[in-house]
Amino acid sequence: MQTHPKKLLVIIAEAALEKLLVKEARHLGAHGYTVAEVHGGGATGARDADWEGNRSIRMEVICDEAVAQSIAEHVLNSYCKNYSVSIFLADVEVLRPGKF
Amino acid sequence: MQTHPKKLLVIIAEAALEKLLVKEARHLGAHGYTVAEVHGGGATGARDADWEGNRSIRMEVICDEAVAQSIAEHVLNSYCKNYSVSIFLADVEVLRPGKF
Amino acid sequence: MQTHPKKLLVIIAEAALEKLLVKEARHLGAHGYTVAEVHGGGATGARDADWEGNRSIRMEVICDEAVAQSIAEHVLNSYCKNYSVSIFLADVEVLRPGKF
Amino acid sequence: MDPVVLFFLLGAFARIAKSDLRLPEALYETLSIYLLLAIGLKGGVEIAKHSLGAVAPQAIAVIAMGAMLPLIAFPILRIFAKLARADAGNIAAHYGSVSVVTFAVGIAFLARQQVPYESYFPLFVALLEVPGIVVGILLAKMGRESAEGKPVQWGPLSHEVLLGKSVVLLVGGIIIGWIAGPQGIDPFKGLFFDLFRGVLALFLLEMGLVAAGRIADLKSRWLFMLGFGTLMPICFAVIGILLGKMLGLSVGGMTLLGLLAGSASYIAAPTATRIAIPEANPGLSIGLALGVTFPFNITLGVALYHAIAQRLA
Amino acid sequence: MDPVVLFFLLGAFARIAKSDLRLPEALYETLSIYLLLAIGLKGGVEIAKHSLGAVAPQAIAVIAMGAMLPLIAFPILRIFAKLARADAGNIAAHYGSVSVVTFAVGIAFLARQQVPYESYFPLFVALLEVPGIVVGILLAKMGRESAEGKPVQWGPLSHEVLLGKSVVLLVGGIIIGWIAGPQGIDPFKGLFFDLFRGVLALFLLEMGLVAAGRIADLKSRWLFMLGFGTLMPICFAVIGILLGKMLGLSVGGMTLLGLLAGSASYIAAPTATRIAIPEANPGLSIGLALGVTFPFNITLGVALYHAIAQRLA
Amino acid sequence: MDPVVLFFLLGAFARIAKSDLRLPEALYETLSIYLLLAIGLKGGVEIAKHSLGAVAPQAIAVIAMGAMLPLIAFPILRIFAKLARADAGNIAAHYGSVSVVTFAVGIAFLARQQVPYESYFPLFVALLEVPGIVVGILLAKMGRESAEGKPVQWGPLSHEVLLGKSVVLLVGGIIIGWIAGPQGIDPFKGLFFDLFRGVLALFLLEMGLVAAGRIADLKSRWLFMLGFGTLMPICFAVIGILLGKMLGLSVGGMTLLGLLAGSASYIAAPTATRIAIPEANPGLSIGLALGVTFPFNITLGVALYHAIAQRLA
Ligand SMILES: Nc1ncnc2c1ncn2[C@@H]1O[C@H](COP(=O)(O)O)[C@@H](O)[C@H]1O
Ligand SMILES: Nc1ncnc2c1ncn2[C@@H]1O[C@H](COP(=O)(O)O)[C@@H](O)[C@H]1O
Ligand SMILES: Nc1ncnc2c1ncn2[C@@H]1O[C@H](COP(=O)(O)O)[C@@H](O)[C@H]1O
Ligand code: NA
Ligand code: NA
Ligand code: NA
Repeated sequence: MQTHPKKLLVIIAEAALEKLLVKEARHLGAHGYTVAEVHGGGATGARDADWEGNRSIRMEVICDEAVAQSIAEHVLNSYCKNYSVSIFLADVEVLRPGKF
Repeated sequence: MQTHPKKLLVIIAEAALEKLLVKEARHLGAHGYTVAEVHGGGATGARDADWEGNRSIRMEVICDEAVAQSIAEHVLNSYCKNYSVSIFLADVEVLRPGKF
Repeated sequence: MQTHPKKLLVIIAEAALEKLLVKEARHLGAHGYTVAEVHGGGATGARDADWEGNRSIRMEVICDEAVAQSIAEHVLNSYCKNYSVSIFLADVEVLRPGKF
Repeated sequence: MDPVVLFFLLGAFARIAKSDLRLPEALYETLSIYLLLAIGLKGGVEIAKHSLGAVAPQAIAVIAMGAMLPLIAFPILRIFAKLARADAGNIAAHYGSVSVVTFAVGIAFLARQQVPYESYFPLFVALLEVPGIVVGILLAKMGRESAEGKPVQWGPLSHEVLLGKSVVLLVGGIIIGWIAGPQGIDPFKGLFFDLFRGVLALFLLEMGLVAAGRIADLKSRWLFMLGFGTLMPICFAVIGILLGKMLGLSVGGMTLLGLLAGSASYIAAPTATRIAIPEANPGLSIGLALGVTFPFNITLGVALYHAIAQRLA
Repeated sequence: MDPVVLFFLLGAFARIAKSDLRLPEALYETLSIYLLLAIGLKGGVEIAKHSLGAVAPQAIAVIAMGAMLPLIAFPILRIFAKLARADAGNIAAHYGSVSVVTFAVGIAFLARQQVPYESYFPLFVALLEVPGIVVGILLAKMGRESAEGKPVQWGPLSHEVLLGKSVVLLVGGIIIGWIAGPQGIDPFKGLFFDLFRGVLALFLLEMGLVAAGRIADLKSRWLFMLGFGTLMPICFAVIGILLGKMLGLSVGGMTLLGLLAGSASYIAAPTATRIAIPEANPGLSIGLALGVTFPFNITLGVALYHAIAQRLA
Repeated sequence: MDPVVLFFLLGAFARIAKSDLRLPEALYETLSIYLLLAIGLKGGVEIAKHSLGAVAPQAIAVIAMGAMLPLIAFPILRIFAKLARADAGNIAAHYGSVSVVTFAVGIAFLARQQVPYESYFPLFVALLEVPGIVVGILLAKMGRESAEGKPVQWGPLSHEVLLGKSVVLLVGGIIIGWIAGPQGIDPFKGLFFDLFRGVLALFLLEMGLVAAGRIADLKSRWLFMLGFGTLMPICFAVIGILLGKMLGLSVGGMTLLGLLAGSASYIAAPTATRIAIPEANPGLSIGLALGVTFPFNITLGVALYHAIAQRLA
């Protein structure tokens, strides 16, 4: 079975940003996304998901390196200053390269 | 601390497939699995988890490369044509190689 | 855009351990953590999240290799004998190295 | 229009207007569990008052109707809509089965109009859930074993359909209501009977959100979907009403049997067919059942069927 | 103290004492949907009994008050608390809007004291949600387009505010109650009216957990926050009470208008401002609205405002 | 059999028959929060009517019983079942504490039989939660500090047990009910009292699903588990009934004290012991408490204990 290298971009952010992140990721070339509801903590304290303003999401996008870079850069510039956001990238392999 | 290389197989699929995927992954050699409830979007439109038919899962299996390949191939052949499914693989390290 | 290598440590464990794991990870040098509620199965049978004692979490920590190693080792020694716990590590890249 | 339908419209409006209103998934599940149990309990208590001997022949006729409806829908879908066999069978399975919430709106409608009906009707709902699905899947799969490889696995499938949550809760509720009887059920009335309409309203709010979300499914074949999704229910409803007349039901009972015949399943059928008929497009069947027929039935259909039942009585 | 407040204190105690008590998020959402709908329905039924002509001038005055309150809060925050423009506008938006749960505690308080009030008050709650938020955001953004780059996108923002879930449910409930009228709403009373206080109690338990969790936000500027979070509401409440008197409201109505003016939004305002004023610190505004003003209003404020209203009547 | 138990059987059937019926986790949590609060409130209102002086000596005796029960279970588990010290202490902790839902089924049983009981009984439930757990853990840990390394951290542990959600809600409910008194609690009756049995039924449906899921835990030692899980409760129940007689309780009160003594905790105890006794096998303790004793007590036990109480009265 042949596999193809892609990038996995993971964005952990305030739930309030979900709609914007999805729209912008699509705009920058993502073919899809997957979101899980999470809670956590970091530099800005605990985000416990105990009420609406305190919910976080973990968004995954599988895409080409260039797309991952441009989404990551966009999020870094637009949101990281004023919102609780963590971003990381990883190498993954997929089976159907055209899909992602 | 010694670590051992394994494969992480991630399958994002319609929730309706969960029972089948678990059974078949076990059958093909997986020692365990972890499932998160997610929502997302891709080629077939948004899957919002707003009702039963619209829920998605993200299933993770840590296993040997050969097992990961055979599960991935099986899922590709059995489900990818008619269901919303995304698959990817990544390299991970584990501490207890016998467990996975 | 410059990226920086870090380790992603993932701990899948009984929900009862969450408070302890967060405290100890912070103590051992983690700057943050992200937790998702999951269900799954492994050597000790299915953990279905059908009631309180049966819930599992998936905790992610992005950190330096040394921190990842010491958290992983601590969890291995403290919990793996008596609790349902799975641990794995992966290589990731981050944009803001100081944050993690 | 029954006020309960206004909640549906509010939900549909919120979705179409892209409001951020969302009901948590756990609430959706909770409300549907509640409705199934409550309908079952109410029916069971009533059955306790009747002799089964009188109901049995009606029950058999009702099951036969459920098995026959897909046989009508299938050729229409094949010939006029030119659908693939899998899609035609899949849609036939949905329309052969029934929608419990549509039934709940029907009894709210009759209660408001003060029209009596045979109080053991929840039994018919339970009996109508399964046969249509089985026949629809059979139609989809006839002579297909060679083509797509996998034959239907009837063992797991029948398990899934007969022990699906809607059948278990409905039948379970009927049996508990039956055993407990009117007095035994008294302590549960506060939750299961007094709150019924309010919970139905809340559920319809959610259904409005969900149904309006299905409108996107209509975009490619909207003419066919609007046509089939309204005409097929009317046609099936007439069959149900006529059967009701033959069985000697009251006008209320004729209305309800028509409504059940004309309703399309969106809980049991999608679950079962998604696994049994993988190659069918769920967007089509769900778009029809949830996006067209459900709204049609609860807003216009029920009053229409009642009027027809009055005529034919 | 109203027993309903004891549930709040229990929740706050559990959180402060680090109990593992947590209400599931889905319950929090469900209860808040319920409260919004129930308040709307109750108001709508009452509006059905009144002529709109009499209410319209009051409604306009109430909207004007909502738009004016942030204009008072903003300079105070800028000059005395020396806050940045973004933070001052953000907090002004929260205090310009209203808290629906505070209102619910207010009507429970009046019911217990058997003080009557204008029963169409839920309409005013709906009208007060939005104007304060819009004015607060305008204040935060005035002359800022150059500085931080992005101007406010008023299109999406007004969509978000006007179709936010609290407005949709409150206004939707009012309209349904209005159309259905007292008789039409009868079947829903079991759920939406009879359980209201119990659900409010449960929600306040959760609010106690949440509000006590906000105490950490106070640590850096606690003196300012305790001062502003209690004095600003009192000051706004007096404005509301005086306006109520001018509009010819009853003592109960004056109390409620005071309470609404003195309450701070923690559903609609945080959602809207988080996107519209990204550079504002939400810890500050939420810490104030949820950590100080909400507890103050439901424990002491409502009785205080009632006493003031009695004096001024 | 009380109809409420039929819901348990329905849930158990659904699970054993592998139905896809599942209640959302948020509903499970919500219902258990509701039951704890409602029981506490009801008890608190009743305590408000009594003088504490009369209840105090009974309360002390009840606490003593809770601390003593594990001392009986522990040697039996060590000697006859040959369990490791950790497992024996862990199981003793579960059986030393109580099951609130079993208690709720007990009061439903007595209400149906129209047997009166001391209405401040919820206080005893709260008092019985903790002592048995503490003694069980002490037994598990005696002379172990050297062996497995970590000694028990009594600070965090006592915090966890005393501020666990079941104690907080039960005691919080009692205090609120007490302060509010019969009149103050009136507006909450709709939710907390009228719906109690219905909610209990729904919760038992869920408990049936969960308990039947524990049957797998029985496979290795099923003979021991069935034996201990039914005989130990009967034995403890007799102790409770006799103590009730000594304390001058009514037949209803004796029945309830027997039921409490014979019930095993599955909320507070598992949470506390999982951290305090890591080396104990939770499959064993949960399999016993949830898979054997809970079903036994609600189906047969409660009637048996009532019969014994009538004999011994
Ligand atoms: N080192 C980390 N590892 C994993 N998740 C993190 C880490 N740091 C932050 N996060 C996540 O990102 C969110 C925002 O982080 P922060 O902006 O640092 O408060 C947190 O609530 C966590 O969910
Ligand atoms: N590029 C992607 N990145 C992450 N998740 C994806 C991607 N594409 C699809 N998915 C997930 O897979 C599901 C099915 O995708 P599709 O079959 O393309 O509609 C979506 O609902 C997403 O949850
Ligand atoms: N091979 C695996 N792949 C993914 N997750 C696993 C695997 N094995 C175990 N797990 C997770 O770890 C939990 C505990 O595993 P165990 O201790 O083996 O029962 C399971 O409930 C799963 O969620
Ligand atoms: Na039908
Ligand atoms: Na205000
Ligand atoms: Na006990």
